[in-house]
Amino acid sequence: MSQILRVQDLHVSYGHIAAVKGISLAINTGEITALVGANGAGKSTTLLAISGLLKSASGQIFLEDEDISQQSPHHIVQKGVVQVAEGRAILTTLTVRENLELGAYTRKDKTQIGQDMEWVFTLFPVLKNRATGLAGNLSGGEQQMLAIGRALMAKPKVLLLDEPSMGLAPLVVQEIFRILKEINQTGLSILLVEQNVRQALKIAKHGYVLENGSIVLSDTGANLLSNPKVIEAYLGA
Amino acid sequence: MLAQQLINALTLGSVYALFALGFTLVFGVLGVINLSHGAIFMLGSYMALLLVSSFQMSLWMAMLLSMLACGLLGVVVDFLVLRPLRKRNAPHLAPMIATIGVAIMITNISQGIFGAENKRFPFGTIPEESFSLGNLHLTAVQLAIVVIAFILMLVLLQVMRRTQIGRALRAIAESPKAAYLLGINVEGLFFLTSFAAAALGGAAGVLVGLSFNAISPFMGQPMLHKGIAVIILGGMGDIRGAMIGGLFLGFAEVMSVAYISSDFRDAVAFGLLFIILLVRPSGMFGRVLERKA
Amino acid sequence: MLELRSVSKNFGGLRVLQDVSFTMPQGSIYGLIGPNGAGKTTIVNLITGLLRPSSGELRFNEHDLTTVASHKITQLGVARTFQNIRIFKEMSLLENVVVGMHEHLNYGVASMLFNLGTYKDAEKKAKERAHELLSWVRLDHKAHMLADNLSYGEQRKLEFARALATQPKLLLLDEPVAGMNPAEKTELMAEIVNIRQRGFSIFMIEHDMRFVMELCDRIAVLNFGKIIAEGTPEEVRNNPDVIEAYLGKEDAE
Amino acid sequence: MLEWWDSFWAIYSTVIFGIGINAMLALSIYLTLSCGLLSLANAAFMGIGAYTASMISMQTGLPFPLALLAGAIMPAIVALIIGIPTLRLSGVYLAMATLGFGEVVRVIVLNMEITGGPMGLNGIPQKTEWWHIVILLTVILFILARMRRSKIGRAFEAIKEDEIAARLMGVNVGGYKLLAFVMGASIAGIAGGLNAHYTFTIGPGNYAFENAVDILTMAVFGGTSNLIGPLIGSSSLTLLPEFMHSLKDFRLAANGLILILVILYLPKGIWDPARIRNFRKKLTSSRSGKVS
Amino acid sequence: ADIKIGVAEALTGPAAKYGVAIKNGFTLAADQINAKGGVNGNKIQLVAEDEQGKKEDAINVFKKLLFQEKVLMIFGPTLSNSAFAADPIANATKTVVFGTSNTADGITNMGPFTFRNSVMEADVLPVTTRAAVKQFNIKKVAILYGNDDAFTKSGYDVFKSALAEQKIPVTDTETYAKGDVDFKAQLTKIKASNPDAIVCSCLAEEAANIILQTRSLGMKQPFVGGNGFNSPKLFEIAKDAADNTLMGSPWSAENPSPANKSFMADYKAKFGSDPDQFAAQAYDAMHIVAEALKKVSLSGNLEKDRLALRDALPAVKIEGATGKFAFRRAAPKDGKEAGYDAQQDAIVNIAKGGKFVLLK
Ligand SMILES: Nc1ncnc2c1ncn2[C@@H]1O[C@H](COP(=O)(O)OP(=O)(O)OP(=O)(O)O)[C@@H](O)[C@H]1O
Ligand SMILES: Nc1ncnc2c1ncn2[C@@H]1O[C@H](COP(=O)(O)OP(=O)(O)OP(=O)(O)O)[C@@H](O)[C@H]1O
Ligand SMILES: [Mg+2]
Ligand SMILES: [Mg+2]
Repeated sequence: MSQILRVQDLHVSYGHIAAVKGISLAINTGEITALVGANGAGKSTTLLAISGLLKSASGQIFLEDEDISQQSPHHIVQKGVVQVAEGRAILTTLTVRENLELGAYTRKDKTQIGQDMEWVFTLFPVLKNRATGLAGNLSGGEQQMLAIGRALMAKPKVLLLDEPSMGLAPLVVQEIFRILKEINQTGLSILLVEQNVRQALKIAKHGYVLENGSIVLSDTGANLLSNPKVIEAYLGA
Repeated sequence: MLAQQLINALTLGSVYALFALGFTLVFGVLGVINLSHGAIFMLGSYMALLLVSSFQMSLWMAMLLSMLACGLLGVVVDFLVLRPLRKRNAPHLAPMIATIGVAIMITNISQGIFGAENKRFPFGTIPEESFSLGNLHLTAVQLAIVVIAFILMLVLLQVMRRTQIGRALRAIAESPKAAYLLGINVEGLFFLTSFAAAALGGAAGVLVGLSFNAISPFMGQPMLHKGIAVIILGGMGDIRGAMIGGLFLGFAEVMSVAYISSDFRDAVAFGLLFIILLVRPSGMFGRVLERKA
Repeated sequence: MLELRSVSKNFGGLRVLQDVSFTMPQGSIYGLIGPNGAGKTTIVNLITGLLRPSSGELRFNEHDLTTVASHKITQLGVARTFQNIRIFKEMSLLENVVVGMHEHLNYGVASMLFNLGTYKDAEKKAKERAHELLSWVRLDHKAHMLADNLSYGEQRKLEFARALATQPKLLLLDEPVAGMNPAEKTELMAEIVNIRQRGFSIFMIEHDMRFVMELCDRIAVLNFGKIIAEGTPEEVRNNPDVIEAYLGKEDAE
Repeated sequence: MLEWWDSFWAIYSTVIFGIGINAMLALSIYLTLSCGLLSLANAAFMGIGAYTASMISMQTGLPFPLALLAGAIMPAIVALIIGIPTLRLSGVYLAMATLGFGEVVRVIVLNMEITGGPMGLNGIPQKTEWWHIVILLTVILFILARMRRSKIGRAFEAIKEDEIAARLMGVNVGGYKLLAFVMGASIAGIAGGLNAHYTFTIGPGNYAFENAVDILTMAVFGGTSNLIGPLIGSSSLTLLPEFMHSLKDFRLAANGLILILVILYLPKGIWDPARIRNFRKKLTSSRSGKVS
Repeated sequence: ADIKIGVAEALTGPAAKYGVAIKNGFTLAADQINAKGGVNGNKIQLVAEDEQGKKEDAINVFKKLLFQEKVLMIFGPTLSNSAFAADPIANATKTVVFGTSNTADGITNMGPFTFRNSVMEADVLPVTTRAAVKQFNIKKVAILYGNDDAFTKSGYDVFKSALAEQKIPVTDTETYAKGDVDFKAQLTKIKASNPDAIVCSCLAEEAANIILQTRSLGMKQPFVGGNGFNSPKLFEIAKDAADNTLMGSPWSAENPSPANKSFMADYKAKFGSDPDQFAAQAYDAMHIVAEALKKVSLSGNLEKDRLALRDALPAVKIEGATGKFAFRRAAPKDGKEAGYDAQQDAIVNIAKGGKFVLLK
């Protein structure tokens, strides 16, 4: 199994606060990989570093065999690493449709974009109804859907998801996880950061547990789900 | 008299709008009130004057070259001054104050080089035609300003509305971080914006220099005041708003001279600005978007 | 203690709330659930005076809230947290919480200017109380850090502590556990039970069913701006309309 | 020694007066900034204070303290009146509304008879002594410093960061904004009154757009995160020209350059406690930082 | 010993266009005097400081010149506004302050040490108006002036009373502000009021623009202006569109007197450009002071010498670039002793073929 994304001995700090302290992880091609951990463990920091929005203090990030750790964010996105960030980063002053169109900003195959937009609309019908409205007027959950839809519009190779289920109704959470599985089946590799640990580990082939900026456990999703430490710390027995 | 005053208003308003286009563009995308826009506008005038008088260039050529030069200067200012501030996440007033510094520098160096006196384009280089219809008069340069202002506005508007670059610029305007995540070359577009805005400012400078014969190192300052009023009236960062705001201010000023008193022209203009803001807190055309709780 | 009487809210042509009525008893934990975009946050915005209803009436302990200014509503004893976190990022955690005590710092201009006893006492007590509140959410070790440096989940906790600092009678929580992991949720649940025991009433919007079902005394379900069900957790959980619109067939974890 | 002081004082007292008065102005705008209000009306308020105080001195012969007091109260009243509708505006819109107000004030003064029109008022009696400035500046600093450390200061800061959240903490946002605005106007008015009584002459051009921007520049240049910043900003920008005499024609250009350099390399102004605190730690810190 | 004379003028900023010319005038005169061996063997040393056209800076510069440089007297400042702020300091120190460009009313009321050789508009404009009425057979006029500038506003006041005195009705009065470049709205209104001439209290560069815009609106009326018009700039910008403009001034480039001819030639040789009225007045002022200094035996005691200069000045009479010159004691106001104004005849010029010629 080849690794599409590999992080090696990554260190990231905010000023003099070290948030990520030498982690290594890998995402296998075509698999869902989960990254879980308590609040403040460094999950979001890791994702931002991969996307190039935070410069790493040291360490490498390989996309396939290329070190992307020093590249600028828009190059990284162009290479197919797309992130749905924490807090969604929706463009509130643009319409829903414009947000989706911008999702496809880096794509070369312009003809396909229309079809993909329709596909996103079938995944999230609310978005279709509100397509010409300003994204800022969507409810919290609707914005989350838009953020995911927008990322899908980029046709990424690797999708980085930072807590996609946050703020969503149970029905929609189920739906999102179903969609994740579905798009994963089309060959998309996913790195999933989730607080909904049970669901995340259920659909993930592999999982990492992050604590205080270091990886403390790494195993298959199924094994982690039954790991007593994980159960105690994250599933709240 | 009214008809002539309407023409006066249209031409004055177009001057304001032309100046405000670049000004509002920078604000719209970079979120910076670039107070060096007036100085760049002034430099545009001088540059064209220099090219025409010392290098015997044609007016069109001189205008193109000075737009180019101003654009490059805009990029240099962006690179040396604004970009480091962006990187440092400086408080939002910092870039504005820094551009005051840029304006002071440009103005004083220009004064050192060109002198403090008013200059004009050499006789014979300005198209002298003018159109008269009975009692109505309009010079060719004025007509050119009106036409060019409208064309530039329409072009810019189409770029912002319909093209992917336009959408990308609007994305950056709202959140550079989000734009990065979408794979947008944010820094590149910042430079492009600075270039375009400064080039527009330079073009405005050339045209104003041509039509009013008052090229001086200090010509940018009063224009800057009016420009600020215009982009506020029109809604910050709104291209169409800059145009309408410019025309509105032109009309307000001319009509206050015509029907109130020229003593209170500026008071009328700024008083209107004040009142309009009270009624519409984001300008005449600014969209009110409350942050959701 | 809190009562909505056929409240409606329109945004332009969009009818977000239609004839919403419910009554929340004193001392209870009351849940509000419903699909995304149903209008839940809008209700909280109406209660806290950030929005005004298009029609209808909101009452809190005999006060008609419909025209009262936001800060007065807070002073009446209503506090809230925000779905999209709004902490004061450039202030320390401690200061964030002390801002919440604003109304309860009673000292005059003179004692402020000349550092008199009343001022010193009040400020000292406020700081102590703030430390205590921070310790409730386990953030007291970061009391002097800038709030901006907190991770997302930590910011939620800080908001929670800050809301408590206003000494509310009614606490409105808009998705308090979004972004927390199950273990942390369990912790917070215990905290909320604690707080209720201290006499607070709690109104909460939440999508985490385990959390809602376990904590709430009563739950209202909002769908497309209308209340479609109201009752005990048991009643709501088994209501077919609710399952259809919100819960889905598999039981939520 | 004494002689040296005498001649030094004779030459430089104006500069020192200027520092004190500019410090007040910088503090007046600091106050509104600390509450998140970008108000550019302070030059106009300074003018209102200056005209009020001068006209009282020249026409009624009332004692100087009373004239100054009137110069502090009049702008406060005006601020109260325009503040109520205006302070709903935010960000640059407020800046522009206040700027518009300043222009209106200028044009009105320009066209009035009793204010001397464009000629302004001349022959204002010289009343300002150095110790007036020292005392008033100290009092202002004291009050502002105490306010910072109280619930008022915290309310200001909360409003600056997030108005809605502040409101929901029980802070009367409108009231506090008005307080900052009115107090700022009053301080600017005092500065105006003092200034008028040592330059003998005032005119409408002294309180225009440029002056508003100058005041803002001094505050931001020094740093607006605390009270020391505006003081340092106003003194350094007042003194700067004195040190630049050798540059002759390009002196102003050098002023501009220094302004840029300070903003670039000291992003929070000259006086930034956090930076100074971190100075030592910085030596050991590693390469890192945020993009954007 | 050298005689130190302070020059406080606006050398940068918008007022620099006057300040620099003024400084040139002083420099030219001082160099000529020194080349001839100075005054009673003492060389004149100019100490020039930039007051930027701002009143605070004018006060600063004055103090520096008085207390640090210990100059014998001060020339300047450039603008009347700055003079109101700075002149009291010189008076308090009992030092002569000599304005060459301050035309505002009340300048010389600031104390007995205040002198100026800048002719007041009140002396010049009535003469000009009278000449204009005769020349163009004027029945009614419109007025345009800058209302936010002390110089143009006081010029307007004088025009207004002169016109009233001569019973010429005003059809329309319009104003503009500093930095304005578009005057068409005002001019359109003036056009509708149909005057025989346009009286304009403006500076040359504004005036040139106003004239050009007037012509582009198809108006043919002649202009009547004051001191402010007296600059080569008027023609550099307006060329012969300015023809038939009447201007009254203490100085004219056309004045054929030998003093003026040699001044103009020397100035051109030294600075490479034609002088204007400001340079001429400064040039004369330096010679006036030199004339007074001849009568003063310098003791080396600064206070005494300063007083001696002040006592010698009022009697000076010269024939300079601006023609015959003498001082006139200003009328005291509020019981305060006043200084000295200029007593000089105005020259009325008319624009012909792109330059001013003497009106016959
Ligand atoms: N902008 C920042 N400046 C300084 N420190 C920060 C900043 N953002 C995060 N941190 C710190 O870095 C650490 C890791 O934060 P990060 O956001 O990566 O956590 P997380 O695992 O995503 O947590 P959560 O589940 O709450 O989102 C935390 O201790 C946090 O306090
Ligand atoms: N200012 C506004 N203008 C227009 N529409 C709005 C505005 N605010 C909210 N809405 C719309 O009202 C509806 C209800 O929004 P609200 O935020 O109350 O939903 P919610 O129930 O809290 O959803 P979620 O669970 O996703 O947070 C949504 O469809 C939203 O798009
Ligand atoms: Mg996170
Ligand atoms: Mg919500």
